[in-house]
Amino acid sequence: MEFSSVQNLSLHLISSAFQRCRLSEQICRLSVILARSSSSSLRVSISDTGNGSCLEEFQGLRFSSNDDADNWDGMLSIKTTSISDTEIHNYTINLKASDSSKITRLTSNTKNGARFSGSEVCLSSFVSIDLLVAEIHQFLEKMMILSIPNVATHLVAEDCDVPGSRYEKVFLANGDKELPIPASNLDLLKSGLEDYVLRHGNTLSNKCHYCFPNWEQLKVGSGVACSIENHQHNELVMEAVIIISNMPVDNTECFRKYGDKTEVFYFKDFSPGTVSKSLMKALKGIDWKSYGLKLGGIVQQDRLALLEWENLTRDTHVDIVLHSYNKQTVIPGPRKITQTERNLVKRAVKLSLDDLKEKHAGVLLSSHAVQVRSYAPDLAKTIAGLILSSSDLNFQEECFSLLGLQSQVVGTENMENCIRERIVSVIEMNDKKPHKNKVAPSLFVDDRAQELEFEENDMEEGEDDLDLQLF
Amino acid sequence: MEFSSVQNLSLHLISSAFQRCRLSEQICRLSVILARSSSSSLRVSISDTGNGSCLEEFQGLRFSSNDDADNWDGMLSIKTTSISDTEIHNYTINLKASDSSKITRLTSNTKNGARFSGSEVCLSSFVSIDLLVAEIHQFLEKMMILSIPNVATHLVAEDCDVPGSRYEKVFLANGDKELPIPASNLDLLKSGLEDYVLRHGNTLSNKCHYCFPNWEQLKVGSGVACSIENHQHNELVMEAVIIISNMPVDNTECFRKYGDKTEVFYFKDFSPGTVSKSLMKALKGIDWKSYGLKLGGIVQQDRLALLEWENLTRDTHVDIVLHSYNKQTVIPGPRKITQTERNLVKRAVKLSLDDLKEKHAGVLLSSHAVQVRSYAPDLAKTIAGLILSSSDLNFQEECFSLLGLQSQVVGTENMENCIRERIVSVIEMNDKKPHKNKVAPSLFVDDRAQELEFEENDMEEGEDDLDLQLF
Amino acid sequence: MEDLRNPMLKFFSDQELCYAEIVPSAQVRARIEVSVLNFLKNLNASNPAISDLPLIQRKFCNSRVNHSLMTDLSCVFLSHSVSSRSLMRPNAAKAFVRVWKVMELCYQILLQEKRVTQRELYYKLLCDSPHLFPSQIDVNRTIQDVVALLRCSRYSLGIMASSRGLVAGRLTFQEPGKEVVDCSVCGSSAHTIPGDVNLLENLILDTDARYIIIVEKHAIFQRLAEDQFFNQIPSILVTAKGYPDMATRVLLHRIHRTFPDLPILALVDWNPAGLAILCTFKFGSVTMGLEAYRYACNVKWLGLRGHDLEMLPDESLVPLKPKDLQIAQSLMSSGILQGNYRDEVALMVQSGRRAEIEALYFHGYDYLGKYIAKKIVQSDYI
Amino acid sequence: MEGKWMSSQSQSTNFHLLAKIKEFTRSIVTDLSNGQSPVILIHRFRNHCTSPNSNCFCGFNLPCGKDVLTLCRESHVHRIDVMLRVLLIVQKLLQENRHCSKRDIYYMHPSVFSDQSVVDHAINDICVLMQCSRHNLNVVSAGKGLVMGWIRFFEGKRLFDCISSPNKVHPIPVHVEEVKDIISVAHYILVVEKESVFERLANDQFCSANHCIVITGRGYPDIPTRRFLRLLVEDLHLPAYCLVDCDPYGFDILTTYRFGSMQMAYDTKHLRVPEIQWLGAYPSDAERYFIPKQCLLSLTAEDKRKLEAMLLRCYLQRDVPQWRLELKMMLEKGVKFEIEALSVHALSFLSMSYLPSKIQGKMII
Ligand SMILES: [Mg+2]
Ligand SMILES: [Mg+2]
Repeated sequence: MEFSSVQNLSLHLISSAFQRCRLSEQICRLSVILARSSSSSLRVSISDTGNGSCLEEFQGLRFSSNDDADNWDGMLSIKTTSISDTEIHNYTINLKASDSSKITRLTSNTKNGARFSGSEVCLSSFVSIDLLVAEIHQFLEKMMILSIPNVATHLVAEDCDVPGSRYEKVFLANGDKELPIPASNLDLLKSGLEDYVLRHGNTLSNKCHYCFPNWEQLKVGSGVACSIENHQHNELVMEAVIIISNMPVDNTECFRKYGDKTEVFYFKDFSPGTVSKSLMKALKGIDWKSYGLKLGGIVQQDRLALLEWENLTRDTHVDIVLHSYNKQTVIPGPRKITQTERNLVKRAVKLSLDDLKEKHAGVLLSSHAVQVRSYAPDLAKTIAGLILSSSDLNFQEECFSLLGLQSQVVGTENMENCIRERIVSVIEMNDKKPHKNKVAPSLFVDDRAQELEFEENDMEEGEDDLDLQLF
Repeated sequence: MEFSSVQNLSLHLISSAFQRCRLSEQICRLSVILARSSSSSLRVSISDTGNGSCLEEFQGLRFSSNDDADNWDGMLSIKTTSISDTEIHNYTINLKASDSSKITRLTSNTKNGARFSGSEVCLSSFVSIDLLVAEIHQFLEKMMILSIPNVATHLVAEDCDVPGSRYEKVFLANGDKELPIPASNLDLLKSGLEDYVLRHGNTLSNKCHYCFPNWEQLKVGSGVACSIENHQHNELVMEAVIIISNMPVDNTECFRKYGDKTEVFYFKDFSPGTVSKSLMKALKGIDWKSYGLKLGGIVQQDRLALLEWENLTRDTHVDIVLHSYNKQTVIPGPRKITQTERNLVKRAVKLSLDDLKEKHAGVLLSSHAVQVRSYAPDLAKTIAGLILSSSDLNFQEECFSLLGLQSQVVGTENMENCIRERIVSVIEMNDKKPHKNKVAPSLFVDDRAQELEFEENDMEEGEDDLDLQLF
Repeated sequence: MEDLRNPMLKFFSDQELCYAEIVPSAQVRARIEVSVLNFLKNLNASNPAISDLPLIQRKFCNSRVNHSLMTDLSCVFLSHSVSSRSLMRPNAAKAFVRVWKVMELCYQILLQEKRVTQRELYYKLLCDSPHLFPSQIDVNRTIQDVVALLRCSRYSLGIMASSRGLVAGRLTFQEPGKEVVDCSVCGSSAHTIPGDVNLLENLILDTDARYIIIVEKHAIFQRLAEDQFFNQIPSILVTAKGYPDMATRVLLHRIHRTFPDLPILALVDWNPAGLAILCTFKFGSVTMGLEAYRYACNVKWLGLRGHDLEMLPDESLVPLKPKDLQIAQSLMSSGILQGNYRDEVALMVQSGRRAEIEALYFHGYDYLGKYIAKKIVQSDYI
Repeated sequence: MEGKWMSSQSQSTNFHLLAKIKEFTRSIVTDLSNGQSPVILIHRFRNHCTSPNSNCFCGFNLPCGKDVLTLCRESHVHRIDVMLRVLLIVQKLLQENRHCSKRDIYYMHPSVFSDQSVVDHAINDICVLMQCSRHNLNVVSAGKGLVMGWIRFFEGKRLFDCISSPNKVHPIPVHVEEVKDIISVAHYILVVEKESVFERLANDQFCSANHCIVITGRGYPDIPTRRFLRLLVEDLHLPAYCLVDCDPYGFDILTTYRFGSMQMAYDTKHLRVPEIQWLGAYPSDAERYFIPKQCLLSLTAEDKRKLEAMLLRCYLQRDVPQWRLELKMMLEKGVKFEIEALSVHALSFLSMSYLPSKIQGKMII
């Protein structure tokens, strides 16, 4: 893996540390400490209490900045120990050097029999501390969506030249929510995204009580698609979570960063990834219409992909997260998105949409069903009319009881509402099992039309508009 | 005047001799004798008994052949005497010489007190006798159209080497017709063209009785247009004669040289002339359409102009002769056709067409009148039907008497024919005075005549049925 | 309300009005005979000529509007401006011969005391002279020419007038010598107005109605007839199923002359065509030629009108069509509309919408009758 | 007051129909309360097919398939919506013993129905569903047919006394079920395609000279005209002859009288008049009656297309092969003409020569 900036390299190192924590069975702590000393070089220290690291992790790294601003010598200093090690190994690695002269082993420290594991990676550079803090912050917040429960991350930044400039933040997943134990990755992802939505993404640190007075307003759907790749028992998993939320329309205080657009979060192997063209193609290929959604287009902004909807009501918002990982790989390497993965995206998204629809009546109705549903008030009114205008009281009574209405309290509106609800529910139910209920509605193709050669005009009343010319 | 061939010169000399005869008050004789002696040179002798000639006539002549076939020395020998002369003057003139050395006066002969006048012009050349005879013949025949009554032309040709080859012909104008005395030039021209038509032009020596059993079938119209040119009291006269003749359609024996086309004969100063482009333009400019004729185009063939008609019936033929001369000039010189003359052509032709139309009912009807006339049978039938289907005998009787019919003998056809003829005659009459613009009587006696608004455009078929025009 | 026989109007009419009369066939024949004699006389005169045919111009520019000072009655009429058919003008020659052809045929039909339809006339002429009458339109136009020449109605020429009109309500009529017909007991099929215009002029009428109501549409008429609306408000219902034909107008005029005190109220669509239909009853129209204005009646506009729109559902107001705008334009430029009519047209154009009478059904089928009754009681007509 | 024209018989029909409507409503409500989509089966009918083998059942009023309407498809829901709206109107009409026209119904919800044909379709659906005729729904046509001749009858209490002046035009009653006390001394019924011919016959005093009844439906006949004709044929046992233009439309009008129309195929048994015979004008009449060439118009491409389609109709082959032969001849000759073309010889040719020669000469197929 080749990096061209200290920021990117730092994010990668944080991600690696995070993975080591994740894979540990214990509650782990990940500290990122940025300290600018008076020498004005910035020291970046990433330490974790996860599984110890292995040299291979670092061997593959390379640095090749054309940008002198970094002014970095390419040297990483590493301390690491695993739970079974008796000593702490020390290395320096020159990422600018060629492979052979890369790694220098330093003398180890003894652990004095203590059983702990962990690593610390340090580097010194002249990169801007503010820039780096902002990026790391964003990165860590995104990581929160994964809701890895056993990692607490601590970000500290201090400029020694500026007194009182210390910045410190702890990132803890699922702060106030109970999760099933053991929680699956998907559960964690759902919980993470819910949290994200309730906090309006990055803009709030707590759930927005103004927009979401009750929790249940979020409509969450999730889906998992798997595939065994290359016969290597290397199972590729694609998890998708979709949340539809409704906010008060008149809410002028809270706003989404991207308005009505949907930011697609994409995680690859438990680390935030970029939404590539290939992935966007997969997203475009989803039959949104059959869920009543009309995709206007996908906008790429920075490294984000924003889906634009054409027919969303103003109060509705859609949030999507995708997570793809190999079930078996422990230390993931770079991986290209394949056709298989594209298909998995489609399947996972579709499954989560189905899930949503199944769990929440009336949500994600196909545009066809929406159209059909628009007839419901008319139909209800007419049927109610047929019943209420009848002069046969027994018949009316029978209908009331069928509809579960008390005849004493039946008003026209009452009746209409009741019938409408039933019609709507039938239509929505029908839409949920789109492939089940396909009793070819028209048993016979409409072959009658072509047989009618002559429009019979036994209906006209010799209408009046034609004969301006009287003679 | 410059000549480039012996033929053309000869024709000019004959024409000059002809003019001298014409201007003489007496009956004159013009002899053209072509004799090839054994020396194989051809001697051309042109003698006339007209007024004597004057030297000026010959002084203007010039000869400049590039063609050696003529093989002529350019020498003319001339004898001439006028009635008042006491002797016969002899000259030789060298037409190839320069002006100063041109004329040689020879010794004169005495007339011994006899009172006669005349001239003889001779030349010797190696030109072909056959060619020359043919051209002179054609020339003299054309001259016949002018019908100059006091000139008898005698053409003799003899090849001394060929025994019995003597050819001789006398051209006498108006052989069998009585002409008013004194006859005007126009009368003579008419008579000459009639003669020409009745003889099918050059192809017959006598009137063709097959085609023209009676004389009256020819429809003749003539017109004269004059103009005083250059304030010199030099009055230019343009005479035109047009004859329309009908021949049996099934006549396969007689035929016109130029088929349905009309040869335009053009005489200038009593001598056949060529129809120039300028003249053709004038002919094209005539409004033939208002006479029901449709000029397809003018073809120039040899020195002739042929008018092509587009809508002539197969049995109809049109012949036209134009004669333009100066009333005062005695010996005409070369003259270009001027704009004035072109206008005169148009006027003269138009006048003769009008003359024709006036004299012959139904001839040269304008295409408009022809169209209107085509409705006559329908209209006649309708009105006859109205009269005859009536049950009111008084009404019928009144109609019969208006039509001048005996009620006893009235058949449907009779009646129809009678009404049709009257309608046709009104239509034809109306067409004759096209510019008179008299108001047609209204069907009902109308005292509101001043209210009659004639709107030319209220007649279109598209008429008043615009159905949106409600009120 | 003494219409055209009002002496003052008569004076006026003598000056300008031209009209086609209903005349007995003998008289029409006589007029044709006079035409023939005049034609022959001119043909045979010392200065022979073919007479032009003086036809009253049936064009907008020859129409006048007569706003009567004495009565409310206005009408459109044609003045004596003549457009002549001349044989001698090349583009009129055909039309000239056509006029004579049709006159001949009519003459013969009148002799046989028959009547023909225009279609039959067309076939006859097509057979006789296909080059003169290539289409039915030529025949129809020529018939109008003959009307304009002889100044007698089409019906008088022996041409059948098929009537589309219906009448129902508190009216009885009787053909001389026949049984009395009661228009109030004829159900929703109502009574057909006969096409025989002579007959209409001679009917013996009686009524106890208080109003005459013209209905634009057959269906509305049927609704009112079935509901026997005329018993609710004593009235006579008339419909021509759209633009009125002559017979319907003649009958209306006949009723109006006999019972001049009955107001005539019209119920038409609220669109330019509806108003045009009303106006044709009221004033006549140029396209009806010389027969048009004689039967002008002082028709009042009951509905639908602009202020009725409030009670109509929005969905029943449909956008104006281009043709509507054309008609509106024609109405406005005719100079015939009184001020409040013009306002209505302007409102239609401005709102860009139209409404049909049936829109009243929104309030139930019986609302139509209530609506009319309310309007009548409140004298809400203009 | 509006019940004035209703007999007790139609009141019982109304009651019967109202019960059916209730049953239908109940089934919908039941389905809905069970959380199921109502399923509405509408049978399809046709009065002819184009299959060359003659073993079809087109003439037997048997359905030839059905439409299954559910709430799954928008087009179906729309159809149901329209149908129920019309049904509600019909229920009211039946309850109140009122009549109205299809046009009136259309104007109840013009923007929903969007077009008259949508309403027409819904009315047909209801008729099929309720197994009744259109007039049973109290939906009536405006009625444009005309009648004259030797007949006298009542529509409810209204007397149609055609017999007293047999050449006078009367409208055909709209409520044919109310027609009673028919008295006729006619020998036959003549059905003519168009009003102008009807008027020609009236003008020629045809009925005075011939003891007959003349009827016109003015083009394609409306339902009252067809039902009235059928009533006369059934009650009076008179032969019925049909005179139409010799063109594709004329022939189609003829078949409408005899076999009914495709739209109303579900009710053919009440609307067709199988006894009707074709009197003219045949393509072969052009020569027989010396119709001038100018009056023979050539068939347009559209005409030919129609003719070819009509030739395939099964009932022609099965019931009236002779009609089919004449129709084929029309296509072969490539010309058409109108009845008026017969009048060119003489105005009265139709009534004095053509019709008598056809009827007396049995030149009727
Ligand atoms: Mg309208
Ligand atoms: Mg027809």
